[in-house]
Amino acid sequence: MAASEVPGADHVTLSHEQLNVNAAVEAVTSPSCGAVSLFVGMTRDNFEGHRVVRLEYEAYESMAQAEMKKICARARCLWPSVGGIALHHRLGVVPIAEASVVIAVAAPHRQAAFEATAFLIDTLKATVPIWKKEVYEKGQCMWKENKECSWSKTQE
Amino acid sequence: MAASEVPGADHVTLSHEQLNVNAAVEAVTSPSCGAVSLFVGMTRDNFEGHRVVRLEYEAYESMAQAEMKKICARARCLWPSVGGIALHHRLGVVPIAEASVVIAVAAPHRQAAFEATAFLIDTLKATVPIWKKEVYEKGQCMWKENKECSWSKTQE
Amino acid sequence: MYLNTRTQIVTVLYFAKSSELAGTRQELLTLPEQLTSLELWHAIVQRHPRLESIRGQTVLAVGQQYVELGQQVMCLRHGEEVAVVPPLSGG
Amino acid sequence: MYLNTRTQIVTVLYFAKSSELAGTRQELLTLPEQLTSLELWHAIVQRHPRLESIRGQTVLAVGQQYVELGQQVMCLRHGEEVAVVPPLSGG
Repeated sequence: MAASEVPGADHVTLSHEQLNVNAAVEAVTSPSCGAVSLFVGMTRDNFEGHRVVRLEYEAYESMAQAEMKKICARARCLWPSVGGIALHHRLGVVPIAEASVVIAVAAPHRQAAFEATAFLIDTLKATVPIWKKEVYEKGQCMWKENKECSWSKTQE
Repeated sequence: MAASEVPGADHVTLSHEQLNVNAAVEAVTSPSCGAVSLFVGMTRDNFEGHRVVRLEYEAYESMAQAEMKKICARARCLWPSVGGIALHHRLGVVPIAEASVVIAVAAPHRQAAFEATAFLIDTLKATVPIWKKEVYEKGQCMWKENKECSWSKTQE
Repeated sequence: MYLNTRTQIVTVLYFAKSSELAGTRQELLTLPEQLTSLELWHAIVQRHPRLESIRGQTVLAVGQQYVELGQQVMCLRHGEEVAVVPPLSGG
Repeated sequence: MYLNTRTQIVTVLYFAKSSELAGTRQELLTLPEQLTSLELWHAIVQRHPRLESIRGQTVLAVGQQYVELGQQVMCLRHGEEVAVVPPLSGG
């Protein structure tokens, strides 16, 4: 089977449960793909010196699903050898050091898998309607803005 | 804590058991690291049209451990913000579509995690004394050679 | 100035900071069938003046397609889903 | 031509294709204490002539440090670990 004929499915989920990295790997694995690249985004414990106690995520769920599928299709167009893709995003409260997003990409060779993974997280941050509020230890909170988002004021 | 002071440990293992990707993520996760990048190398089912039924790995184990620790140190030198690093390599018989190697790198930001992960797999293939034999369906077999290895005849 | 005088009932969704400013997450509004995206924004801000503070960092989604605030003319269908979309922060 | 005449007993390890060609994975050899890496290779090939076929795609490891075949002089200690290292294929 030629690299461009690798069968691949898109596994796109939004979930209030803890994300499972092994499950993402299993979802994308196929016998013709020798490489799986993953990105796991975690809650960090600080932002500019403020202690973060948790994150809260919300989404425009139906549109977020649709946008996640769109970026899978764009990745397949840019890296035709890509096999399975998994995009799993968590919603609701995410405690410190737990995963908010897991992206897995299988491909016959690792270069395509690495590049597609970086593209998917960059593009997810730019286009998928999901929002994150950081809650600090004194109860203050702040809606974050991805610099990748073209209508963010922090956009470069 | 400044990015360059992120505490990080190297988790280097050679194992005859199935590799666990979740365990690699947990090993490297820390509250100050917002990004974990992973690479999972799997057994592919074909090589130039020959059907591969399994791989067999062997290692110069003590030296392989030492070389894996060396490349962790080199990665930390090149990307000082890197937190935990896990390098898990499987030995013995690896069936099709199971992982032979898992690399996980945590960092405060994803760029360093992605770059260090790519460096670690490239360098592991070039310098860690581990060998892989492909066993084909008619019982033939072949010792593989990484093109990254400077004394391989397939080296570019 | 609206291009025709027919109206449609649409669902407006508010997310993240915009839902805090509007004090609601979802409501039905009766809006002109044809209007520009900027006119759509003004109609929403008229109802929730506090949203004016995030003008310049907001886009709309109409039928789940992003629309920047500007002169492009939209045609709203009955039951159309309109969303106020503050800067994204997923990932 | 060896630089001195003392000898040492070293452990030679064979891996992957080199262990198949040598027919063993490990053995003790008595070798001159000082010799070049190329002389070390020749001593090993003299014992296992089939290894000649992978000359040019092999390095040695002495004390777990890679050594290319050449004129650099090694000093072997008693019990030194020497390994024949075919092209790597981990990952």
